[in-house]
Amino acid sequence: MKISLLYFARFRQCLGVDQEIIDTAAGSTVADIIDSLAARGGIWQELFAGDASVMAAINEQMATLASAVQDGDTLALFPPVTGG
Amino acid sequence: MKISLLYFARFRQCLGVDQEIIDTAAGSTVADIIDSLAARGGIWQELFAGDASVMAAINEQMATLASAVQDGDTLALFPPVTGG
Amino acid sequence: MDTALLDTLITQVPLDVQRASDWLHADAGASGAVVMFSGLVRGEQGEVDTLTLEHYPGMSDRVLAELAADVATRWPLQRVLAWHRVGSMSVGDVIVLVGVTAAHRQEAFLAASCLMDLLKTQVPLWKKVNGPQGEQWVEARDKDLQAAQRWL
Amino acid sequence: MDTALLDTLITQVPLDVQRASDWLHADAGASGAVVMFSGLVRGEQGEVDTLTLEHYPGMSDRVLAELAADVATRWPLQRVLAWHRVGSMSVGDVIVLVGVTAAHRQEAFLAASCLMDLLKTQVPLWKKVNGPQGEQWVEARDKDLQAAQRWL
Repeated sequence: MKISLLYFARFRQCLGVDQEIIDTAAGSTVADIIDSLAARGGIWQELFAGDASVMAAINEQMATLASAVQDGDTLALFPPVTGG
Repeated sequence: MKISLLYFARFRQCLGVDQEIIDTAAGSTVADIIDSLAARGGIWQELFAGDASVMAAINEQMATLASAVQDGDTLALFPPVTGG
Repeated sequence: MDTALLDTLITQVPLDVQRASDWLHADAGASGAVVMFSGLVRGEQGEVDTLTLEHYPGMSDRVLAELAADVATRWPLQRVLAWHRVGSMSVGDVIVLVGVTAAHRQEAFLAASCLMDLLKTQVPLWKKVNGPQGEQWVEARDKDLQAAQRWL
Repeated sequence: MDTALLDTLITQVPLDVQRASDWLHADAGASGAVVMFSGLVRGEQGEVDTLTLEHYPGMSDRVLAELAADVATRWPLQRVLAWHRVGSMSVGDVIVLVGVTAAHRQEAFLAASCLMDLLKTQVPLWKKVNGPQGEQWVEARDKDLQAAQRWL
Protein backbone atom coordinates (compact mmCIF):
# COMPACT_ATOMS: atom_id res chain seq x y z
CA MET A 1 0.00 0.00 0.00
CA LYS A 2 1.08 3.59 -0.57
CA ILE A 3 1.71 6.07 2.26
CA SER A 4 2.57 9.76 2.00
CA LEU A 5 5.31 10.79 4.39
CA LEU A 6 5.83 14.35 5.61
CA TYR A 7 8.90 15.57 7.49
CA PHE A 8 9.02 18.73 9.59
CA ALA A 9 11.53 20.98 11.31
CA ARG A 10 14.90 19.38 12.08
CA PHE A 11 13.96 16.18 10.24
CA ARG A 12 12.96 18.06 7.10
CA GLN A 13 16.10 20.16 7.23
CA CYS A 14 18.55 17.32 7.98
CA LEU A 15 17.03 15.01 5.38
CA GLY A 16 16.66 17.71 2.75
CA VAL A 17 13.21 16.23 1.99
CA ASP A 18 9.82 17.49 3.09
CA GLN A 19 7.69 14.72 1.60
CA GLU A 20 7.78 11.44 -0.27
CA ILE A 21 5.53 8.51 -1.10
CA ILE A 22 6.56 5.04 0.02
CA ASP A 23 5.29 1.51 -0.52
CA THR A 24 4.77 -0.45 2.65
CA ALA A 25 3.22 -3.80 3.61
CA ALA A 26 -0.46 -3.89 4.59
CA GLY A 27 -0.80 -3.75 8.36
CA SER A 28 2.32 -1.66 8.87
CA THR A 29 2.51 0.41 12.04
CA VAL A 30 4.20 3.74 12.57
CA ALA A 31 7.06 1.85 14.25
CA ASP A 32 7.48 -0.41 11.17
CA ILE A 33 7.76 2.59 8.89
CA ILE A 34 10.21 4.38 11.16
CA ASP A 35 12.34 1.21 11.26
CA SER A 36 12.30 1.00 7.46
CA LEU A 37 13.47 4.61 7.27
CA ALA A 38 16.28 3.97 9.78
CA ALA A 39 17.36 1.02 7.60
CA ARG A 40 18.26 3.48 4.82
CA GLY A 41 21.39 4.23 6.87
CA GLY A 42 23.35 7.46 7.20
CA ILE A 43 21.35 10.46 8.38
CA TRP A 44 18.17 8.34 8.22
CA GLN A 45 19.57 5.93 10.74
CA GLU A 46 20.79 8.78 12.91
CA LEU A 47 17.35 10.40 13.05
CA PHE A 48 15.13 7.33 13.23
CA ALA A 49 17.04 4.40 14.75
CA GLY A 50 16.58 2.99 18.24
CA ASP A 51 15.34 5.31 20.92
CA ALA A 52 15.24 8.44 18.80
CA SER A 53 12.53 10.92 19.83
CA VAL A 54 10.02 10.88 16.98
CA MET A 55 6.46 12.19 17.09
CA ALA A 56 3.97 10.99 14.48
CA ALA A 57 0.62 12.13 13.12
CA ILE A 58 -1.61 10.13 10.80
CA ASN A 59 -3.85 12.32 8.66
CA GLU A 60 -3.13 15.23 11.01
CA GLN A 61 -4.13 13.32 14.15
CA MET A 62 -1.48 12.51 16.74
CA ALA A 63 -0.50 8.83 16.56
CA THR A 64 1.65 6.43 18.58
CA LEU A 65 4.35 4.02 17.42
CA ALA A 66 1.76 1.23 17.59
CA SER A 67 -0.78 3.01 15.39
CA ALA A 68 -1.55 1.20 12.12
CA VAL A 69 -1.44 3.07 8.83
CA GLN A 70 -3.86 2.48 5.96
CA ASP A 71 -3.41 2.75 2.22
CA GLY A 72 -3.51 6.42 1.20
CA ASP A 73 -2.76 7.76 4.68
CA THR A 74 -0.48 10.72 5.28
CA LEU A 75 2.05 10.02 8.01
CA ALA A 76 3.90 13.04 9.36
CA LEU A 77 7.10 12.52 11.35
CA PHE A 78 8.60 15.28 13.45
CA PRO A 79 10.72 15.99 16.53
CA PRO A 80 9.05 16.86 19.85
CA VAL A 81 7.22 20.14 19.38
CA THR A 82 8.69 23.39 20.70
CA GLY A 83 6.09 26.10 20.16
CA GLY A 84 4.71 28.59 22.66
CA MET B 1 -1.85 57.88 77.24
CA LYS B 2 -3.65 59.15 74.15
CA ILE B 3 -4.34 57.00 71.10
CA SER B 4 -5.91 58.04 67.80
CA LEU B 5 -8.45 55.54 66.53
CA LEU B 6 -9.45 55.20 62.89
CA TYR B 7 -12.42 53.20 61.62
CA PHE B 8 -12.84 52.01 58.04
CA ALA B 9 -15.49 50.52 55.78
CA ARG B 10 -18.37 48.74 57.54
CA PHE B 11 -17.09 49.83 60.96
CA ARG B 12 -16.91 53.48 59.94
CA GLN B 13 -20.34 53.33 58.35
CA CYS B 14 -22.10 51.45 61.17
CA LEU B 15 -20.52 53.60 63.89
CA GLY B 16 -21.00 56.87 62.02
CA VAL B 17 -17.48 57.81 63.15
CA ASP B 18 -14.25 57.73 61.17
CA GLN B 19 -11.85 58.78 63.91
CA GLU B 20 -11.60 59.68 67.57
CA ILE B 21 -8.97 60.12 70.26
CA ILE B 22 -9.16 57.99 73.39
CA ASP B 23 -7.37 57.82 76.71
CA THR B 24 -6.07 54.40 77.61
CA ALA B 25 -3.82 52.90 80.26
CA ALA B 26 -0.10 52.59 79.56
CA GLY B 27 0.72 49.09 78.30
CA SER B 28 -2.65 48.60 76.62
CA THR B 29 -2.80 46.10 73.80
CA VAL B 30 -5.00 46.15 70.72
CA ALA B 31 -7.20 43.57 72.44
CA ASP B 32 -7.60 45.82 75.50
CA ILE B 33 -8.73 48.71 73.35
CA ILE B 34 -11.15 46.57 71.35
CA ASP B 35 -12.61 45.29 74.64
CA SER B 36 -13.05 48.85 75.90
CA LEU B 37 -14.89 49.76 72.70
CA ALA B 38 -17.17 46.71 73.00
CA ALA B 39 -17.96 47.81 76.56
CA ARG B 40 -19.64 50.92 75.14
CA GLY B 41 -22.57 48.63 74.32
CA GLY B 42 -25.02 48.81 71.42
CA ILE B 43 -23.49 48.81 67.97
CA TRP B 44 -20.01 48.98 69.55
CA GLN B 45 -20.60 45.71 71.33
CA GLU B 46 -22.02 44.18 68.16
CA LEU B 47 -18.95 45.07 66.11
CA PHE B 48 -16.20 44.50 68.66
CA ALA B 49 -17.33 41.95 71.27
CA GLY B 50 -16.16 38.35 71.55
CA ASP B 51 -15.02 36.63 68.41
CA ALA B 52 -15.78 39.48 66.01
CA SER B 53 -13.47 39.64 63.01
CA VAL B 54 -11.39 42.75 63.49
CA MET B 55 -8.16 43.65 61.74
CA ALA B 56 -5.85 46.24 63.27
CA ALA B 57 -2.99 48.43 62.11
CA ILE B 58 -0.75 50.51 64.35
CA ASN B 59 0.75 53.51 62.58
CA GLU B 60 -0.20 51.91 59.24
CA GLN B 61 1.55 48.61 60.04
CA MET B 62 -0.54 45.46 60.42
CA ALA B 63 -0.82 44.51 64.11
CA THR B 64 -2.21 41.60 66.11
CA LEU B 65 -4.53 41.58 69.11
CA ALA B 66 -1.49 41.17 71.33
CA SER B 67 0.38 44.19 69.92
CA ALA B 68 1.03 46.94 72.46
CA VAL B 69 0.16 50.53 71.62
CA GLN B 70 2.24 53.53 72.65
CA ASP B 71 1.25 57.06 73.52
CA GLY B 72 0.52 58.99 70.32
CA ASP B 73 0.00 55.90 68.18
CA THR B 74 -2.68 55.71 65.53
CA LEU B 75 -4.66 52.49 65.77
CA ALA B 76 -6.84 51.64 62.77
CA LEU B 77 -9.60 49.06 63.17
CA PHE B 78 -11.29 47.52 60.15
CA PRO B 79 -13.09 44.40 58.89
CA PRO B 80 -11.19 41.77 56.88
CA VAL B 81 -10.07 43.39 53.63
CA THR B 82 -11.91 42.70 50.38
CA GLY B 83 -9.97 44.42 47.61
CA GLY B 84 -8.72 42.93 44.35
CA MET C 1 20.29 39.16 39.43
CA ASP C 2 19.15 42.65 38.55
CA THR C 3 16.47 44.23 40.69
CA ALA C 4 12.98 44.08 39.25
CA LEU C 5 11.30 47.29 38.12
CA LEU C 6 8.19 47.92 40.20
CA ASP C 7 5.16 50.04 39.30
CA THR C 8 2.45 50.18 41.95
CA LEU C 9 -0.44 52.62 42.24
CA ILE C 10 -3.70 53.22 44.11
CA THR C 11 -5.86 55.67 42.20
CA GLN C 12 -9.37 57.00 41.69
CA VAL C 13 -8.71 57.35 37.97
CA PRO C 14 -9.91 54.56 35.62
CA LEU C 15 -7.12 52.04 35.05
CA ASP C 16 -5.58 52.02 31.59
CA VAL C 17 -5.17 48.36 30.62
CA GLN C 18 -3.30 49.20 27.46
CA ARG C 19 -0.75 51.35 29.25
CA ALA C 20 -0.14 48.56 31.75
CA SER C 21 0.20 46.03 28.96
CA ASP C 22 2.56 48.29 27.02
CA TRP C 23 4.80 48.78 30.05
CA LEU C 24 4.99 45.03 30.65
CA HIS C 25 5.69 44.24 27.00
CA ALA C 26 8.28 47.00 26.69
CA ASP C 27 10.70 44.73 28.49
CA ALA C 28 11.07 43.06 25.12
CA GLY C 29 14.17 40.97 24.69
CA ALA C 30 14.98 40.30 28.34
CA SER C 31 11.78 38.64 29.51
CA GLY C 32 10.17 35.85 27.60
CA ALA C 33 6.93 35.67 29.55
CA VAL C 34 4.33 38.28 30.46
CA VAL C 35 1.33 37.44 32.64
CA MET C 36 -1.32 40.07 33.27
CA PHE C 37 -4.39 39.77 35.45
CA SER C 38 -7.36 42.15 35.38
CA GLY C 39 -10.13 42.09 37.94
CA LEU C 40 -13.39 43.65 36.73
CA VAL C 41 -16.64 44.68 38.42
CA ARG C 42 -19.08 41.80 37.82
CA GLY C 43 -22.72 42.50 37.17
CA GLU C 44 -23.87 39.37 39.05
CA GLN C 45 -26.91 39.01 36.81
CA GLY C 46 -28.23 42.49 37.54
CA GLU C 47 -27.59 42.31 41.31
CA VAL C 48 -24.78 44.85 41.06
CA ASP C 49 -24.99 48.30 39.45
CA THR C 50 -22.00 50.04 40.96
CA LEU C 51 -19.17 49.23 43.30
CA THR C 52 -17.46 51.52 45.77
CA LEU C 53 -13.94 50.84 46.96
CA GLU C 54 -12.76 52.36 50.21
CA HIS C 55 -9.12 52.26 51.26
CA TYR C 56 -6.80 53.37 54.03
CA PRO C 57 -4.87 56.12 52.23
CA GLY C 58 -1.16 55.94 52.83
CA MET C 59 -1.23 52.44 54.21
CA SER C 60 -2.88 50.92 51.12
CA ASP C 61 -0.20 52.37 48.83
CA ARG C 62 2.61 51.26 51.10
CA VAL C 63 1.36 47.69 51.60
CA LEU C 64 0.77 47.27 47.87
CA ALA C 65 4.31 48.46 47.09
CA GLU C 66 5.73 46.12 49.75
CA LEU C 67 3.84 43.13 48.33
CA ALA C 68 5.14 43.85 44.83
CA ALA C 69 8.69 44.04 46.20
CA ASP C 70 8.16 40.85 48.22
CA VAL C 71 6.97 38.91 45.18
CA ALA C 72 10.00 40.14 43.22
CA THR C 73 12.26 38.47 45.80
CA ARG C 74 10.49 35.12 45.46
CA TRP C 75 10.92 34.65 41.69
CA PRO C 76 13.38 36.09 39.17
CA LEU C 77 11.14 38.80 37.72
CA GLN C 78 12.02 41.72 35.46
CA ARG C 79 8.91 43.84 36.02
CA VAL C 80 6.06 43.88 38.50
CA LEU C 81 2.99 46.06 38.07
CA ALA C 82 0.13 46.40 40.57
CA TRP C 83 -2.51 49.08 40.09
CA HIS C 84 -5.67 49.26 42.18
CA ARG C 85 -8.58 51.59 41.68
CA VAL C 86 -10.58 53.10 44.57
CA GLY C 87 -13.78 55.14 44.65
CA SER C 88 -16.91 54.53 42.62
CA MET C 89 -16.99 52.11 39.66
CA SER C 90 -19.52 50.61 37.25
CA VAL C 91 -20.04 47.07 35.99
CA GLY C 92 -17.22 46.11 33.61
CA ASP C 93 -14.75 48.65 35.04
CA VAL C 94 -11.29 47.40 35.91
CA ILE C 95 -10.75 47.26 39.69
CA VAL C 96 -7.24 45.86 39.72
CA LEU C 97 -4.39 45.16 37.31
CA VAL C 98 -1.48 42.92 38.23
CA GLY C 99 1.26 41.96 35.82
CA VAL C 100 4.73 40.46 35.87
CA THR C 101 7.46 39.61 33.39
CA ALA C 102 9.92 36.75 33.76
CA ALA C 103 12.11 34.54 31.64
CA HIS C 104 9.74 31.56 31.92
CA ARG C 105 6.00 31.20 32.08
CA GLN C 106 5.79 29.07 35.23
CA GLU C 107 7.44 31.78 37.32
CA ALA C 108 5.30 34.48 35.73
CA PHE C 109 2.05 32.60 36.42
CA LEU C 110 3.07 31.83 40.01
CA ALA C 111 4.21 35.36 40.75
CA ALA C 112 1.08 37.02 39.34
CA SER C 113 -1.13 34.55 41.15
CA CYS C 114 0.75 35.03 44.43
CA LEU C 115 0.61 38.82 44.19
CA MET C 116 -3.17 38.70 43.67
CA ASP C 117 -3.65 36.32 46.60
CA LEU C 118 -1.59 38.50 48.94
CA LEU C 119 -3.19 41.72 47.69
CA LYS C 120 -6.69 40.33 48.32
CA THR C 121 -5.96 39.61 51.97
CA GLN C 122 -3.41 42.23 53.00
CA VAL C 123 -4.04 45.57 51.31
CA PRO C 124 -6.53 47.69 53.31
CA LEU C 125 -9.25 47.93 50.66
CA TRP C 126 -12.96 47.28 51.09
CA LYS C 127 -15.71 46.74 48.52
CA LYS C 128 -19.29 47.86 48.84
CA VAL C 129 -21.75 46.87 46.12
CA ASN C 130 -24.82 48.87 45.18
CA GLY C 131 -27.74 47.29 43.35
CA PRO C 132 -31.51 47.01 43.26
CA GLN C 133 -31.35 45.43 46.74
CA GLY C 134 -29.57 48.47 48.18
CA GLU C 135 -25.95 48.67 49.28
CA GLN C 136 -23.93 46.01 51.00
CA TRP C 137 -20.34 45.59 52.18
CA VAL C 138 -18.70 42.57 50.55
CA GLU C 139 -17.76 39.83 53.03
CA ALA C 140 -14.22 38.42 52.99
CA ARG C 141 -14.13 34.91 51.51
CA ASP C 142 -12.50 31.97 53.29
CA LYS C 143 -11.30 30.83 49.89
CA ASP C 144 -9.21 34.01 49.55
CA LEU C 145 -7.65 33.48 52.97
CA GLN C 146 -6.81 29.89 52.08
CA ALA C 147 -5.32 31.00 48.76
CA ALA C 148 -3.10 33.50 50.59
CA GLN C 149 -2.01 30.87 53.14
CA ARG C 150 -0.19 29.01 50.34
CA TRP C 151 2.38 31.80 50.18
CA LEU C 152 2.89 32.56 53.89
CA MET D 1 -23.57 27.10 31.56
CA ASP D 2 -23.20 29.02 28.34
CA THR D 3 -20.59 27.86 25.89
CA ALA D 4 -17.34 29.81 25.99
CA LEU D 5 -16.43 32.02 23.04
CA LEU D 6 -13.22 30.77 21.42
CA ASP D 7 -10.79 32.72 19.25
CA THR D 8 -7.80 30.73 17.99
CA LEU D 9 -5.39 31.62 15.21
CA ILE D 10 -2.07 30.60 13.67
CA THR D 11 -0.66 33.44 11.61
CA GLN D 12 2.46 34.92 10.03
CA VAL D 13 1.23 38.41 10.84
CA PRO D 14 2.58 40.12 14.01
CA LEU D 15 0.24 39.50 16.94
CA ASP D 16 -1.72 42.51 18.17
CA VAL D 17 -1.60 42.37 21.98
CA GLN D 18 -4.01 45.26 22.34
CA ARG D 19 -6.63 43.67 20.11
CA ALA D 20 -6.39 40.45 22.13
CA SER D 21 -6.63 42.36 25.39
CA ASP D 22 -9.61 44.38 24.13
CA TRP D 23 -11.46 41.22 23.08
CA LEU D 24 -10.90 39.65 26.48
CA HIS D 25 -11.93 42.77 28.40
CA ALA D 26 -15.01 43.32 26.20
CA ASP D 27 -16.70 40.58 28.18
CA ALA D 28 -17.20 43.26 30.80
CA GLY D 29 -19.90 42.57 33.34
CA ALA D 30 -20.08 38.79 32.99
CA SER D 31 -16.51 37.81 33.80
CA GLY D 32 -14.70 39.18 36.78
CA ALA D 33 -11.25 37.87 35.94
CA VAL D 34 -9.06 38.16 32.86
CA VAL D 35 -5.68 36.42 32.62
CA MET D 36 -3.50 36.99 29.59
CA PHE D 37 -0.16 35.39 28.82
CA SER D 38 2.29 36.63 26.19
CA GLY D 39 5.36 34.69 25.12
CA LEU D 40 8.09 36.84 23.56
CA VAL D 41 11.30 36.11 21.67
CA ARG D 42 14.12 36.35 24.23
CA GLY D 43 17.45 37.82 23.25
CA GLU D 44 19.37 35.42 25.53
CA GLN D 45 22.10 38.01 26.12
CA GLY D 46 22.86 38.47 22.43
CA GLU D 47 22.81 34.75 21.60
CA VAL D 48 19.57 35.13 19.63
CA ASP D 49 18.94 37.58 16.78
CA THR D 50 15.91 36.06 15.12
CA LEU D 51 13.63 33.11 15.60
CA THR D 52 11.88 31.06 12.94
CA LEU D 53 8.74 29.12 13.73
CA GLU D 54 7.77 26.24 11.49
CA HIS D 55 4.38 24.55 11.77
CA TYR D 56 2.34 21.77 10.21
CA PRO D 57 -0.30 23.84 8.40
CA GLY D 58 -3.81 22.58 8.90
CA MET D 59 -2.91 20.35 11.81
CA SER D 60 -1.48 23.19 13.93
CA ASP D 61 -4.67 25.26 13.57
CA ARG D 62 -6.88 22.31 14.34
CA VAL D 63 -4.97 21.12 17.42
CA LEU D 64 -4.83 24.66 18.82
CA ALA D 65 -8.60 25.07 18.39
CA GLU D 66 -9.19 21.69 20.03
CA LEU D 67 -7.02 22.58 23.02
CA ALA D 68 -8.90 25.86 23.53
CA ALA D 69 -12.20 23.98 23.43
CA ASP D 70 -10.83 21.32 25.79
CA VAL D 71 -9.75 23.90 28.36
CA ALA D 72 -13.20 25.54 28.17
CA THR D 73 -14.74 22.23 29.30
CA ARG D 74 -12.44 22.02 32.35
CA TRP D 75 -13.29 25.37 33.95
CA PRO D 76 -16.28 27.70 33.65
CA LEU D 77 -14.80 30.20 31.18
CA GLN D 78 -16.49 32.94 29.18
CA ARG D 79 -13.77 33.53 26.58
CA VAL D 80 -10.66 31.70 25.45
CA LEU D 81 -8.12 33.23 23.10
CA ALA D 82 -5.05 31.49 21.67
CA TRP D 83 -3.04 33.11 18.91
CA HIS D 84 0.31 31.76 17.71
CA ARG D 85 2.64 33.36 15.24
CA VAL D 86 4.71 31.38 12.72
CA GLY D 87 7.49 32.41 10.33
CA SER D 88 10.37 34.75 11.09
CA MET D 89 10.48 36.94 14.20
CA SER D 90 12.89 39.29 15.99
CA VAL D 91 13.84 39.66 19.64
CA GLY D 92 10.94 41.14 21.60
CA ASP D 93 8.28 40.00 19.12
CA VAL D 94 5.26 38.23 20.52
CA ILE D 95 5.26 34.52 19.63
CA VAL D 96 2.10 33.47 21.42
CA LEU D 97 -0.88 35.06 23.17
CA VAL D 98 -3.19 33.07 25.41
CA GLY D 99 -6.01 34.61 27.41
CA VAL D 100 -9.11 33.53 29.27
CA THR D 101 -11.94 35.17 31.17
CA ALA D 102 -13.78 33.62 34.10
CA ALA D 103 -15.80 34.65 37.13
CA HIS D 104 -12.93 34.02 39.54
CA ARG D 105 -9.20 34.46 39.33
CA GLN D 106 -8.18 30.95 40.41
CA GLU D 107 -9.99 29.40 37.45
CA ALA D 108 -8.61 32.00 35.07
CA PHE D 109 -5.00 31.43 36.21
CA LEU D 110 -5.37 27.65 36.04
CA ALA D 111 -7.03 27.67 32.63
CA ALA D 112 -4.47 30.01 31.04
CA SER D 113 -1.62 28.03 32.56
CA CYS D 114 -3.10 24.72 31.42
CA LEU D 115 -3.68 25.97 27.88
CA MET D 116 -0.04 27.11 27.63
CA ASP D 117 1.27 23.79 28.97
CA LEU D 118 -0.82 21.78 26.51
CA LEU D 119 0.00 24.11 23.61
CA LYS D 120 3.73 23.78 24.26
CA THR D 121 3.66 19.99 24.01
CA GLN D 122 0.86 19.23 21.56
CA VAL D 123 0.63 21.83 18.80
CA PRO D 124 2.96 20.94 15.87
CA LEU D 125 5.20 24.01 16.05
CA TRP D 126 9.00 24.11 16.04
CA LYS D 127 11.39 26.90 16.92
CA LYS D 128 14.74 27.55 15.28
CA VAL D 129 16.95 30.31 16.67
CA ASN D 130 19.45 32.28 14.65
CA GLY D 131 22.31 34.13 16.29
CA PRO D 132 26.04 34.83 16.05
CA GLN D 133 26.66 31.08 16.58
CA GLY D 134 24.55 30.19 13.52
CA GLU D 135 21.16 28.55 13.50
CA GLN D 136 19.88 25.85 15.80
CA TRP D 137 16.62 23.97 16.34
CA VAL D 138 15.35 24.42 19.88
CA GLU D 139 15.25 21.21 21.91
CA ALA D 140 12.07 20.20 23.72
CA ARG D 141 12.41 20.66 27.49
CA ASP D 142 11.58 17.92 29.97
CA LYS D 143 10.14 20.63 32.20
CA ASP D 144 7.50 21.40 29.57
CA LEU D 145 6.55 17.74 29.29
CA GLN D 146 6.24 17.48 33.06
CA ALA D 147 4.13 20.64 33.16
CA ALA D 148 1.77 19.17 30.57
CA GLN D 149 1.53 15.87 32.47
CA ARG D 150 -0.28 17.69 35.27
CA TRP D 151 -3.31 18.11 33.02
CA LEU D 152 -3.44 14.71 31.29
